[in-house]
Amino acid sequence: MISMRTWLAAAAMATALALPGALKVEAQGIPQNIPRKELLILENPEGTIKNAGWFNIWAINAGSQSNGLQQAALDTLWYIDPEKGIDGAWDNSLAAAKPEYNADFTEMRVKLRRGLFWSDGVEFTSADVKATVDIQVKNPNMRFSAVLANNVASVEAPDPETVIFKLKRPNSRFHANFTVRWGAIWILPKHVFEKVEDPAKFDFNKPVSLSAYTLHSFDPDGKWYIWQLREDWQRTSLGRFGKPGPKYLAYVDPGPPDKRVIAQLNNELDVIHDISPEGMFRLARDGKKSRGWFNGFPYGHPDPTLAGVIFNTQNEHLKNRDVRWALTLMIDVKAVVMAAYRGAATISAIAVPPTGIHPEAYHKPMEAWVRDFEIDTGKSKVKPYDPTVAKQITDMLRPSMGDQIPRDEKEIANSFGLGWWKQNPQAATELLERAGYRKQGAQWMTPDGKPFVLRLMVEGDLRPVMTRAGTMIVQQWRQAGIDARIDVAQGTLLTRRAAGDFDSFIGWSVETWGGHQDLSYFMDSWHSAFVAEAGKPQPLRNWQRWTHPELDKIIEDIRKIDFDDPKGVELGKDYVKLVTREMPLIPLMSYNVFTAMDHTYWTGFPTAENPYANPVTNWGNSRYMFVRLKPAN
Amino acid sequence: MRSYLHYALRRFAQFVLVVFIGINLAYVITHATPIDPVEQSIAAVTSFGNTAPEAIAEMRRSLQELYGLNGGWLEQYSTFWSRVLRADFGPSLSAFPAPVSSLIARALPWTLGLLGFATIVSWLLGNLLGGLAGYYQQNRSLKLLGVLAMALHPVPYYIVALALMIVFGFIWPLLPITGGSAMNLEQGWNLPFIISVAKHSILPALSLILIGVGSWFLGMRSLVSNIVTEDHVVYAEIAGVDPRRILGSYVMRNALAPQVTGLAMSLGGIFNGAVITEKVFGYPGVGTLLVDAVYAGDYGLVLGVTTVSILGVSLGVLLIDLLYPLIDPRVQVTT
Amino acid sequence: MNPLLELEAVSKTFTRGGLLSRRTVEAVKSVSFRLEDGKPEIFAVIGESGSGKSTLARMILGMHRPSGGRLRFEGKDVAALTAAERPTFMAKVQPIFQNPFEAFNPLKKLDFYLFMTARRFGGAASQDGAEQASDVALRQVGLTLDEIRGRFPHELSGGQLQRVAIARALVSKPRLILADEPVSMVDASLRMSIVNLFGELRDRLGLSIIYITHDLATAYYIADRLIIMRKGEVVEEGPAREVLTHPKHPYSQQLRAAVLTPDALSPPPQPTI
Amino acid sequence: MNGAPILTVENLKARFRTKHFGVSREVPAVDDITFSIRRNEIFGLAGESSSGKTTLIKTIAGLVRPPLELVGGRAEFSFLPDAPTLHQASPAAVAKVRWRHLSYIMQASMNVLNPLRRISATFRDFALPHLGGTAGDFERKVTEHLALLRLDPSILDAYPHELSGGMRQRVTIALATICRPDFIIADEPTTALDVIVQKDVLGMIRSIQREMGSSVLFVTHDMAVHAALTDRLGVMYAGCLVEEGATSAVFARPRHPYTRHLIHSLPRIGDDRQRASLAGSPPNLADPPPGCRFHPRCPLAVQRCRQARPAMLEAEPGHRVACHAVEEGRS
Amino acid sequence: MITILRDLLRYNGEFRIGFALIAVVAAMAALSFASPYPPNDVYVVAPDAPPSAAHWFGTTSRGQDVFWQLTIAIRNTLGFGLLVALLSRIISILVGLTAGYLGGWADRILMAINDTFIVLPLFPILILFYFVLRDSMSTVLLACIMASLGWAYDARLIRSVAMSLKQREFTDTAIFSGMKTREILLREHLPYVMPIVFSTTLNNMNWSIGLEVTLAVLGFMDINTPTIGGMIYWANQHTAIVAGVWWWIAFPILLVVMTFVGLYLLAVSMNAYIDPRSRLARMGGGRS
Repeated sequence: MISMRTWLAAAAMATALALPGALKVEAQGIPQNIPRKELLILENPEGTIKNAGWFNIWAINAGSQSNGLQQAALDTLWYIDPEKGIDGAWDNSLAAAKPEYNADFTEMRVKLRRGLFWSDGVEFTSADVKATVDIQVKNPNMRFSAVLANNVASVEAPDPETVIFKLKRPNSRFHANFTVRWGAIWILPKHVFEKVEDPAKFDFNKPVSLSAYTLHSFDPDGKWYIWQLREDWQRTSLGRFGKPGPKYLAYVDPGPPDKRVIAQLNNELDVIHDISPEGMFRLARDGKKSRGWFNGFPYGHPDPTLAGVIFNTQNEHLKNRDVRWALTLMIDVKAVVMAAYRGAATISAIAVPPTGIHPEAYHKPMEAWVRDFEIDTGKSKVKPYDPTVAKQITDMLRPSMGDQIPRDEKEIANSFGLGWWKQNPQAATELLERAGYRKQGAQWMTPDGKPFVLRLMVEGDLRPVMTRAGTMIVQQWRQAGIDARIDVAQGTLLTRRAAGDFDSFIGWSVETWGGHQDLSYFMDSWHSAFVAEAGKPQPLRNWQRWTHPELDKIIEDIRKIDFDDPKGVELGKDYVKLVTREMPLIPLMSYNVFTAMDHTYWTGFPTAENPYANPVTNWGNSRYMFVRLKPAN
Repeated sequence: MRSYLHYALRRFAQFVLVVFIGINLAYVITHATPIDPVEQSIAAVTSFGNTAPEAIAEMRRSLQELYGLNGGWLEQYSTFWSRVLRADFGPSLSAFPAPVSSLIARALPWTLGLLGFATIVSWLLGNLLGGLAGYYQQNRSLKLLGVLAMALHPVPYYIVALALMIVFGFIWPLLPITGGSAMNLEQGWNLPFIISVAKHSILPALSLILIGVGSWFLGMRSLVSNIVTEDHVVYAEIAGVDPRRILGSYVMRNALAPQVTGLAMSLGGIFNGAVITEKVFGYPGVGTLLVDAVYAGDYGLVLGVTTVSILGVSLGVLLIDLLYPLIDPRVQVTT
Repeated sequence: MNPLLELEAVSKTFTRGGLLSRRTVEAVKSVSFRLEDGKPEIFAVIGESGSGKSTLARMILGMHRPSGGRLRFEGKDVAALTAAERPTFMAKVQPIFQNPFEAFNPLKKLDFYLFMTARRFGGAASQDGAEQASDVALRQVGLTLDEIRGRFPHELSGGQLQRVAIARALVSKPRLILADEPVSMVDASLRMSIVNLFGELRDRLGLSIIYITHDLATAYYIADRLIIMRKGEVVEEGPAREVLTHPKHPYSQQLRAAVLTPDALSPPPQPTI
Repeated sequence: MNGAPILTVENLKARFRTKHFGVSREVPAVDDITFSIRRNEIFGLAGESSSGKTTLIKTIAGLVRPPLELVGGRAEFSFLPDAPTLHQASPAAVAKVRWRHLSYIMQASMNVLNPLRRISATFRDFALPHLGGTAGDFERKVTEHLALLRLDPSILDAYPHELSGGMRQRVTIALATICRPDFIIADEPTTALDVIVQKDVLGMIRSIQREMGSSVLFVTHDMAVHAALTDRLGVMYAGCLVEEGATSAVFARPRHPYTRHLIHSLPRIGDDRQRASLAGSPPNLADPPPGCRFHPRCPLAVQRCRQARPAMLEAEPGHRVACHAVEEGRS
Repeated sequence: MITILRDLLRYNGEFRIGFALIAVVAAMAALSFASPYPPNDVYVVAPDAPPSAAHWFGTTSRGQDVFWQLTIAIRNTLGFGLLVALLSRIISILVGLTAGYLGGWADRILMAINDTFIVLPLFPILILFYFVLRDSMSTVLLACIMASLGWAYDARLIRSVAMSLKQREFTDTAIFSGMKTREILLREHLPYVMPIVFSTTLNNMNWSIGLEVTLAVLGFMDINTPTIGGMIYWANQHTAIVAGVWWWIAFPILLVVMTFVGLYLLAVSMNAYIDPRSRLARMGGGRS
């Protein structure tokens, strides 16, 4: 009796444990009831979408943007690809041509394509563009309301294919608001929104699309969205490039990096947006048909963003250029690159991302100037630039990585960048001493006799690579005698950055088009007019709150010349020289995104060899990928 | 009946107190946050373009009104309570303007299902096996189970969940390790969806059950091994009462009463475990919602989830307490 | 001259339960008696469980405050004692408890309590004084300090422990000792030594003793006067031997009849040999 | 009177052996005890706390579990022949006699009833397997039996905590007697009761015993109870039986100095004589004195008492005593 | 105390195992003082090396030696647990003894609060604290918060002992020997409560370490201080599981499980030594 019961109980336990074995083997799961061959599965880097049924992208913060909505369903006037583009970096999308400004840049005239239709069969016209502006200006709680209200005096649609923007003041870059790099002001369907009482509280579910895909189904818990190719895909701006390959797109939340890697190894996730370098290495090793932007090391796609240490220049210590330069010269960028990317990074000594068109436009032409750049520490004159840093990195990597590390100098420059500022403790010491700092034992003391404490804000596991780089830099500062600490912000980042509630931050305030040499994308907001007092919130970009009369002049000059005017590059170079002298931010490297693409079911992904688009899944221009994808055999 | 009413009223008073203290704690903590939801929204909005200072000021005004942050501390506090009583926690910041309550309402069934299932299974299984182990103290397989339970139960939920995920997700990939169900299934009472939900819940539930069974097992075993020496059991034994009857009606039944109390007391702890487990397995319940809300700095949502979890756990405790006299008729007279 | 102890219609009501289920229990109802000063006696309080005798004892000790009536010791209302007056009162009214094995902390040495009482209540200013006072008290119960010094409760028998407990009470030179069932837990072979000791203390030291018991036989044996309590009320009072020989109240008679003797149970036992 | 004993105890020895974190203790709680109990009598067992009387009845009842060990001897029931003790009988045989022939009324009656079971369920658990019959039959039998004990049948619906202590004790007596067993062991059943209740309960035990003709082994430290209730009496001191005889005879003429003291020190209402106490304390059972265990406190102790243990000898027919002084005629 | 330890070691198998486990863990923690590497520095050794003679437990992707990193991590983790246990012991002894001894309204109010704390789901509240404090959330501060949340269960336990102590006659003897309430609580009652305090200390350490590990793993902790949870956090950041750096996850988990099981076994065996029915009292303590 006794043992009977026991064995029964034990058997029950054993069954419970063995139950998984009895089930059909299925690791992560793929969308059910859709032929895998017609389906492209992409990561939605926003993760699980809390407000899953919200598609009104013109409202603040509501649902997901990168769930396929801006990539597959919406459209706007122009796109600039951070890479070469299918037909050049610049693409006229809803617009038939480039914007036409009047002489003093107070009016922008746009010619629209005809024959494009919303997915509910209504034709797209200039009225939709006008409504996009008018509705948002009228509702101050909408996302682009302030931007539009600030710039636009009025908008006119004299005929279905013409829109005229009257601007409040000269702005040669106004079209940037309607130009997709990552996103832009998307055009909303007038015929839907004009019937809505409060457009800010309208969920736009189910969304009416203007691009080639339309919503098929989505998870009310926000883990997946499935989009279906429109029957009338030819009546969209993407139709010009031919029929998109995948009939279905699934934007899914595959979970944390570990799970993403496993999912792709199981061929259940075609495009991973981003993972850790280690995860990328594992995929490159074990995923037979997985690859990154580069086929080998360093794998990742360099975003047109410049990762760096951004100083809060309203901070008492960091107001001083000498301190900023001293902190720069304490850094050994090789160790930072190793810590952050395991070497898989493209370094930059100047404050322009070393990606897209920029190396040709800025880095290479300015190499000679950078080499000759000299700082005066008061005791000595130093030429801080070391042109061989990228090569040193490849030399460090080669023993473990072998032949995938290039030897060719041009290739090294392409993948790893050029040189960087050489670690120079002596010069750093001299600079700090000139600024009034004293070393007490191993510890730097501020001019008022307190230990020099410096916090470096990181985003924690929201951006692990930057956190790793930051940890390394803090360690180097500590070794140099500064009481440096990591400061994890995570969710509070936006507020703290806006409020200037940080000493220094690792991330980026320099973002560019990538595919275009114009720097106004970030630089315009660096004008001193936008800088708030200490303690007051401040619009994003230029969190360093750095102002300089020379910079204001450069910005103002740029506003007065055409987008494609070659003089823009010259002004950009002036900016680089100024920032190099002042060091309001320490440029480190491009933000490399380890986008991993599995070629098992689909081929034709953009790569370094065929750079027709940015592969990163959350960028609006990843739609160009769809038309180039072909089913694998 | 009268005494039951008294008992129930006392329990209800305790419930009200728990909820009152808990929610006030949550309110005070959240409102001490340095996160300013208005500034956070502005930051998010302005990251897309060049915004003039006037436009920002305008935006700030309207957002403040929207988040109900106007007025003094007292006014905000009373607004807060009236909102809690209406289950209205305002709009979520990270999913603006979706109301927090609708986000929680969506997540809650997942958590309740997972938690309820795991709790009931582990409570029943743990008590059954523990009772047997306490009664048949010489039985080898039960002794072995005791060792297993002892080794497993002090381990935190996170570690067990992680270990399960590694084993059944990576090393021996048998089961889904993320999400609540497979993709592109219609949620509802249809067979494929139910099967998929069951399959997705195995690992999260197992991680809760493994620990739960262990602690109930050990608790029950020690209770039973004490109860078997009690007079009424010894008396029944020397009276030659059927051993099965003794095990059932005299030993297990009597040990059950403190175990029910224990269930009520540890409900908070079990809920904690579910929060963590959900996060590890990406389960779409309130645990994931809470952790993500913290990452997103969404204070309305954090407060809402905390409040609802305090309410939920206290309600569960109240329910167990109210049913308790069924198990132990004595409670009604002791005050 | 004030009586030593005077109870005037003392009653005690307990409130049980919380806000929602308030119930009151009248543990002691209007009890009056007095012990005269200068006339030491053993005063027995007889009652069964639930009769309120222990509550009465705790009120006399000042551990419960009466809900009604007056309870005066040496003319002072015990309930109205100030914090400064309490130690003096406690020195004069000392308790002896039921279970000698429980009366001392098993982890502490017995002399600790003797010395502590001597220091706090017995007026001993030094360790020497405390030891001397303890020794005197112990000798009064037939022990010496040398026998007790350094010993733990478990090293002594119940009878010895109860003697030590009495000695501890004597250290503060009390005027009234309140003994709550002092022999019910003491083994039969030792019981009478304790009971006899009470008689000696009354006669030799002139102490008054309130002897609380349910045992009519020992009350008959040692008490001078007694009261019989039932459900908080005094049903009969008077000289001990008289009351117990000729109880008047039906309850007293019932109690008296319940005292077991060889022929107490009916039907009478059959001859067995 | 049927002279055949229903229980024969011969040279029974039992001890406690504990081992707690390395400290071994051996307590010979029952040391070479011999006596017998006849049909239809109440045999009283007297003794102070830790004199071994509870251990003795445990051994007799077969409740020998660690740390208690049976060392030797016999405690044989006439209804279970061939088994020297209950402990050594086969479980099946024991199961057969339990409650049917042998039942118990335990000390601490507050706790012997399952607090979570109604009285009726306890009756069912305990007696139904022995009495058998349909549920209705059984219910009738229980009600009849309760009526016999003048108990209201409504108590069957109660939970133990709803009854007073006295009522609970009555219920256990009803429970122990419902199968009309041959032998009942009662361990201090009235100790926690008030005197008036105690008298009723004792009367109840007496009357049901007389009615059924069972034998009762009644254990209490209270000599007054023995005097009132029992037919024969055994007195224990420090693990040994020191005197045994008809209760009336023992009370009339106690032979052992210890018994004598116990009886003479009892105060009685109406008797104003001074009562003396016995010197010294009961010995520690773990380390009993050599020879007669009572000798350190005995006023009659001589050298022999310190060395040799006195044997249990018949001082007069049916009255045995273990004392050198009695043996030598000094007492 | 030493004899208790010796007896337990000699005669209690559970204690022996627990003691051995904790001895290993404690030895690891002690070794941290001999660590050749600064605990906070990264890239001090070659990354991703599997366990070998040079690096017993391998190295991390951050270029840290897992073994030496573990020594400092377990030291901090144990220290944290100890701090929480000590602080919460103070509260639970204070509340438990006072409520049990005073009884009446004081008891009712204290226990109502106490029961609230038992029932409240603490994890969301801890997360709330992190949410508010963010980077000012240091280990010591977290310890204080957890101590102020984690006393209730044990206070109830202590109260039930104090209540029975109050009923015992020696308490009255103490009162009439002239002892003051404070003296009675500290000198007469505390010694009886100490055994419970000891065993609950160990259980409380388990509880707090478990929560700390969980919080740290989720990134809700000060990542400047190396702890076990912190190690797992960093390992997750570097996708150690899929990258094949299993030793980075396995050894911390192994060590922390050893700690949990060890502490638990010590608590259990001490309980058995002190009072086999203590758990019954603990479980039933709430309703009797």
